[in-house]
Amino acid sequence: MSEPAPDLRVKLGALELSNPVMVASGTFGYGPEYANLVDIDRLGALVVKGIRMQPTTGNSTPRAVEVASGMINAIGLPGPGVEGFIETYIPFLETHTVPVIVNIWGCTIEEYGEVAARLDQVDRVDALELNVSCPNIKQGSTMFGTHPEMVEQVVRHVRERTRKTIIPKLAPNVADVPRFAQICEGAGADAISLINSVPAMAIDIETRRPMLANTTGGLTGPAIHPIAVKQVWEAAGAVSIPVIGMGGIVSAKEAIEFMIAGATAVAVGTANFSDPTVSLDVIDGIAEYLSRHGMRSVNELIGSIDLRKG
Amino acid sequence: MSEPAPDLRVKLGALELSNPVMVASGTFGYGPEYANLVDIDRLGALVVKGIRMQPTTGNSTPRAVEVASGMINAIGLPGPGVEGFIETYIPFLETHTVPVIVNIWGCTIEEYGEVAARLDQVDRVDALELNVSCPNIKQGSTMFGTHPEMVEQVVRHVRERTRKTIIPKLAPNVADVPRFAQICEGAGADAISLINSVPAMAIDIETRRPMLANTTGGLTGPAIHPIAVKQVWEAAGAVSIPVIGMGGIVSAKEAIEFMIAGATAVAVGTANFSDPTVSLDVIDGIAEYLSRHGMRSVNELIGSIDLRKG
Amino acid sequence: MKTDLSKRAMRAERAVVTRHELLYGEYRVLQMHVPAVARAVQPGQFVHLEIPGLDDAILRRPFSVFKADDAMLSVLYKPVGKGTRAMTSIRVDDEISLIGPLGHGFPTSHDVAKPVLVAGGYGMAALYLVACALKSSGTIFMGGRSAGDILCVDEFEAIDWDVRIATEDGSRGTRGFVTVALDEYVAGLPDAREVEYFACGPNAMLKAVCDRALANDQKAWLSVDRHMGCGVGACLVCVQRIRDPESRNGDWHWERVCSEGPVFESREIVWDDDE
Amino acid sequence: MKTDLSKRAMRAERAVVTRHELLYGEYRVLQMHVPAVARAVQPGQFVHLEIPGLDDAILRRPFSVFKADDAMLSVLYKPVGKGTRAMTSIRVDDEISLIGPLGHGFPTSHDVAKPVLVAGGYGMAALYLVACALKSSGTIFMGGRSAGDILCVDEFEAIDWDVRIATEDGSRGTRGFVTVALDEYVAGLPDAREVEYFACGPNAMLKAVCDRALANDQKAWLSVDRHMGCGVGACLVCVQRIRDPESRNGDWHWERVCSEGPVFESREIVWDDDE
Ligand SMILES: Cc1cc2nc3c(=O)[nH]c(=O)nc-3n(C[C@H](O)[C@H](O)[C@H](O)COP(=O)(O)OP(=O)(O)OC[C@H]3O[C@@H](n4cnc5c(N)ncnc54)[C@H](O)[C@@H]3O)c2cc1C
Ligand SMILES: Cc1cc2nc3c(=O)[nH]c(=O)nc-3n(C[C@H](O)[C@H](O)[C@H](O)COP(=O)(O)OP(=O)(O)OC[C@H]3O[C@@H](n4cnc5c(N)ncnc54)[C@H](O)[C@@H]3O)c2cc1C
Ligand SMILES: Cc1cc2nc3c(=O)[nH]c(=O)nc-3n(C[C@H](O)[C@H](O)[C@H](O)COP(=O)(O)O)c2cc1C
Ligand SMILES: Cc1cc2nc3c(=O)[nH]c(=O)nc-3n(C[C@H](O)[C@H](O)[C@H](O)COP(=O)(O)O)c2cc1C
Ligand code: FES
Ligand code: FES
Repeated sequence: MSEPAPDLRVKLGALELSNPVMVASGTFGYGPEYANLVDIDRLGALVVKGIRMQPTTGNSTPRAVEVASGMINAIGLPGPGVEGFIETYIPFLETHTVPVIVNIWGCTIEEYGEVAARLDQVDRVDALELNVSCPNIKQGSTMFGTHPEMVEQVVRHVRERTRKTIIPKLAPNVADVPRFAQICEGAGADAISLINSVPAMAIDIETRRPMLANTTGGLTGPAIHPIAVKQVWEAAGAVSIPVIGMGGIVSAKEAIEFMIAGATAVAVGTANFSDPTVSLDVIDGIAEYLSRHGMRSVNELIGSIDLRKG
Repeated sequence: MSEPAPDLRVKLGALELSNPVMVASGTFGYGPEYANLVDIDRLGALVVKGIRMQPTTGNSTPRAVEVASGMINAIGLPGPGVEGFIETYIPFLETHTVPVIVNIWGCTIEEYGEVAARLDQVDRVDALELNVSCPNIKQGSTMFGTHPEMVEQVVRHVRERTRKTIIPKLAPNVADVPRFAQICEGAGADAISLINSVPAMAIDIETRRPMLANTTGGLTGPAIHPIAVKQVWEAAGAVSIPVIGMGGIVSAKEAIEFMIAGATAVAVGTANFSDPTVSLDVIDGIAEYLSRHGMRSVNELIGSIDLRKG
Repeated sequence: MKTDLSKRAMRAERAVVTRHELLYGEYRVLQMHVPAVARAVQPGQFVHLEIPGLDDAILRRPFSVFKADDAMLSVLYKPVGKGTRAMTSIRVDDEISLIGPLGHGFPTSHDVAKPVLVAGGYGMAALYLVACALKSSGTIFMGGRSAGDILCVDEFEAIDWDVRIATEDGSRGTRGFVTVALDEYVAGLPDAREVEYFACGPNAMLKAVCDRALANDQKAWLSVDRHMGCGVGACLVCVQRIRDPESRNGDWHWERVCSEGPVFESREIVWDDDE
Repeated sequence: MKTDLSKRAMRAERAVVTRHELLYGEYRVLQMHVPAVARAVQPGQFVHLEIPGLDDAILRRPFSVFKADDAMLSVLYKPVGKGTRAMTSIRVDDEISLIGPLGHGFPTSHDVAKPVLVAGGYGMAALYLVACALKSSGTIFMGGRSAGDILCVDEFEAIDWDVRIATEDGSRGTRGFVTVALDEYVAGLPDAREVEYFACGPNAMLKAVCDRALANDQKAWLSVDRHMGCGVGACLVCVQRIRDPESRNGDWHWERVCSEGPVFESREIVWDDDE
């Protein structure tokens, strides 16, 4: 007699996911790119590449460079703009059932609001992730997401323009992640996600030129996982809204670490490039772990860290 | 006819080093530990483990865990205290010629000053590195080194208590490294060093307990190198005092990257554990690079980054 | 040309290595049993390989398909960097994760009066399926630093192609760049406009072919090499500047080398300043 | 005991693998030609090995010396984690970077009335040089989950040691923990205080031996296993709580397992709560 399969369902605000494993923005295109290799409807949610109001070109090449246990990218948020996105990708997404989260950004606070208001009218969009933390987009010399007031205003403004679930995505290069998490909660966020890529740089020592056309970029992949676990743990301890953990997931192990630290859901990023079906393996691995540990619901795993002193 | 060997000498304030390659604090003990394996007098400088006024116990075990391309440590700055250091290690160091930099810390601003004043009387000590950025020592919920005012006060206070070269060591988990660099320069620092380990965490998913007794620790090794290169490049661009680059050096390549980005000297940390003579290889590798590129002095390499757009 | 054919055929497979050996100079051939992919390959397409034992490197590497039949697919490579050096340790019977076939390859089904292939490095392998697929045979110009860089001559001669070789050190064929031999050849033709180029090799070679195609009013299909992340169009790492078809003032947009490319017609490409 | 002998002898060498094979069950022996280190080894010391092909892992792994002569040094291990699994790919003639001999081993030059060795896992290998060095032979208690975990019996019998085996599943020797057999043995002795223990194995086993030594007023030398960074005393990762010799109120300090250890006398050790 086999045990019933564990319950993997989790909630992000009003949005219920069939399982906690999403794919991270910018690493899975808009859906069709991987649809021939992956049964995308098995995913907890699909987070599409960052979208702003206008079509955007992005950075020059080289846009990425491989480093120890990771890569640095400076794509520069190219995209078709919100209307282009709706026109080109919503018809495809309508042939699928996976929850869709649109990652949005803007050059002004107002632009975030405009994009949110436009997507509020699109039924197929389930939630908005607010990217205030892309290392390749700046406000003065530092990014939007490192200024508490800016983050608060963006979240508040978007909150006024949409009833959909909103998920600010925090910057990792701040000293006090809990403070930013609390600001987002206070400003009306339904959940928060972290971490975005970590500002980084590589230089070709033979030419003495930066490896990226944009000079600097964002580090992702296994290298940043331990940094992400700490920030997710801190953030989850500081707020009562759900936290979505990401950074360096390559198997169920890292995803489970995030959930033990307090994440309600997780997102797989860079690992999609080397193994397109890794997210499905992560779902199966979490289910297997829950069964093995006698847990009937994934909610028993979330925040189950044992901090007793040895 | 062979070319003359390139000139590797660099200056940190009044202190001249025979070459730019140091070993990083906490990764090389106080000198004797590696002296049987490494000709320590060939090093540019030896930076000893962090010292405060009193003897200190440090954290419980486990104190370290290996992660992708790096390790997380939470040693907790155990040490013999300044008097114990002088008594136990100065006699050994007096039998060697390598410049000695003592990494110092305190629980209060005054303690930094006391340690500095005491070491000011010790001839064998050439410079002080001020550790305001150890992720395992906190001021409230965040570390000393993430508060601009605290950093400024520590540097100013130490400056008043010693004539030796002083080198504040910056925290990597801040959004605005250039600002901290400038604050240090303004407060009288002779040089700055960065990066310290990056706050991080790992969880054993089977026991659901943190891998470290201290729960969180600091990530070091190749994983953090691209983060360090960016911060060194930014810091070097913001100040006119020398910058010492460290984080993930495992060969001459990473050291040269730091120097191209603007570092006057570099320090090798975690890599000593896997290869005790790696710093000597880095020295040789830099010399070889300079010869191959027709540079007669290492000063031609420092800050030689080519930012022309492709 | 840009159908979604490749898209439909794309699969992730575990390929079993059936052969792995030095073929020419430092170049090795890696042959794998992977029928579902091998059968679907079009000339100029590539596969994205996960290289075992790549230590701390996390990305796949793209390789043009050299040969493909109903069961086997092979690629040709030279150990030059981290990935290709690690590849040399692959052994027969090892399993390798492979995604393919990927990208839009060369057009080969139309009538080409005078097909001219121009190849450097692994391009000599990448163009072999093109030569096989074209309705009539023609001339292939191969360029390299020295004799060891000239590959697959027998293969092309076996299918009746005229092989012209140029090496920079003169150790095989004409001395100098491949373009010298190419220019001579084209100058000797009654109507240069009959020539249609199919090129794969270093950027400088592609650009040289592009210049000639523009000057002589010829078509030139160029296979571009870009560092890749995903290989399937998701990450936007591999982009190439492409001229807006209607624009008269040099407007351009990015296209993905892995998806819209790697083959572009010479008039489409906007070259970077440093290319 | 705690001289700086090991310190003076410590060297970093490139060892050449001369033998690498399954020895017992899943345990493998790795033998290396590394004369300068092999010659200097004291019983209970260890070597710090850089394991080739360890992907993204950056630290060395410590291994007790199993055998050492004028030229060769061997270690015994079982593939259990990342490092030891990667070790299985090492081939004869490979070069391995080795630092050693390290640490302070077991005291063996004094007179021991009744030497009793207690071993689990790789401890059976780690104690072999102790048995060789002690002036008189005695009894070794070996414990393991099942028969496959019992190692080196022939080696100890060949040098006239009395080998007593206990397995948890009873597949070889007494059923149950090694302490059951040990307690029976000690209870049968005319004077239990003549026993001096030399132990290497899991912490629970060491602690059990420690309890008995304290209860029976015996000496017990315990080799402690701690995760290590540098292996030479620089990083302070590998520390063990050690009782302050003069203190009456339980004061303790940290000592480095790699330098002051790995062998400590049972009375020195302050056990962690979870040990
Ligand atoms: C369509 C296509 C077909 C190809 N076909 C072949 C072939 O048939 N045979 C062949 O030998 N080679 C082929 N290549 C090149 C091949 O993919 C490898 O890049 C090359 O062999 C060197 O890889 P390496 O890992 O050995 O070298 P390295 O230079 O060590 O690594 C190159 C890899 O590093 C990363 N990288 C380095 N610099 C950058 C950067 N600036 N931006 C982003 N990533 C960076 C990328 O992952 C890149 O693949 C092809 C490339 C493309 C795009
Ligand atoms: C003195 C001494 C002698 C030893 N002798 C032998 C021997 O003869 N034979 C034998 O098989 N084994 C021996 N060991 C154990 C051996 O060093 C390995 O730890 C063990 O074999 C497992 O290594 P692994 O890499 O396969 O396992 P893993 O568990 O995958 O890796 C263990 C390694 O991961 C790291 N690690 C994991 N968790 C932590 C943590 N909490 N803190 C710090 N680092 C962590 C460390 O680098 C550690 O070495 C000895 C250990 C010591 C200290
Ligand atoms: C190529 C690439 C593009 C990305 N684009 C975006 C983006 O458009 N918006 C965003 O919020 N995050 C973007 N990210 C960050 C990821 O969503 C994720 O936060 C980060 O990669 C960490 O996860 P990982 O280590 O699993 O990749 C991008 C990451 C990569 C590698
Ligand atoms: C085990 C360990 C102990 C350290 N102790 C100190 C210390 O006492 N004081 C300090 O300023 N930095 C300390 N550091 C940080 C290093 O000096 C260095 O900044 C960091 O390790 C980054 O360099 P790496 O990546 O080359 O190791 C320690 C690092 C390690 C790994
Ligand atoms: S490689 Fe990812 S879009 Fe082309
Ligand atoms: S392992 Fe570094 S001090 Fe012991």
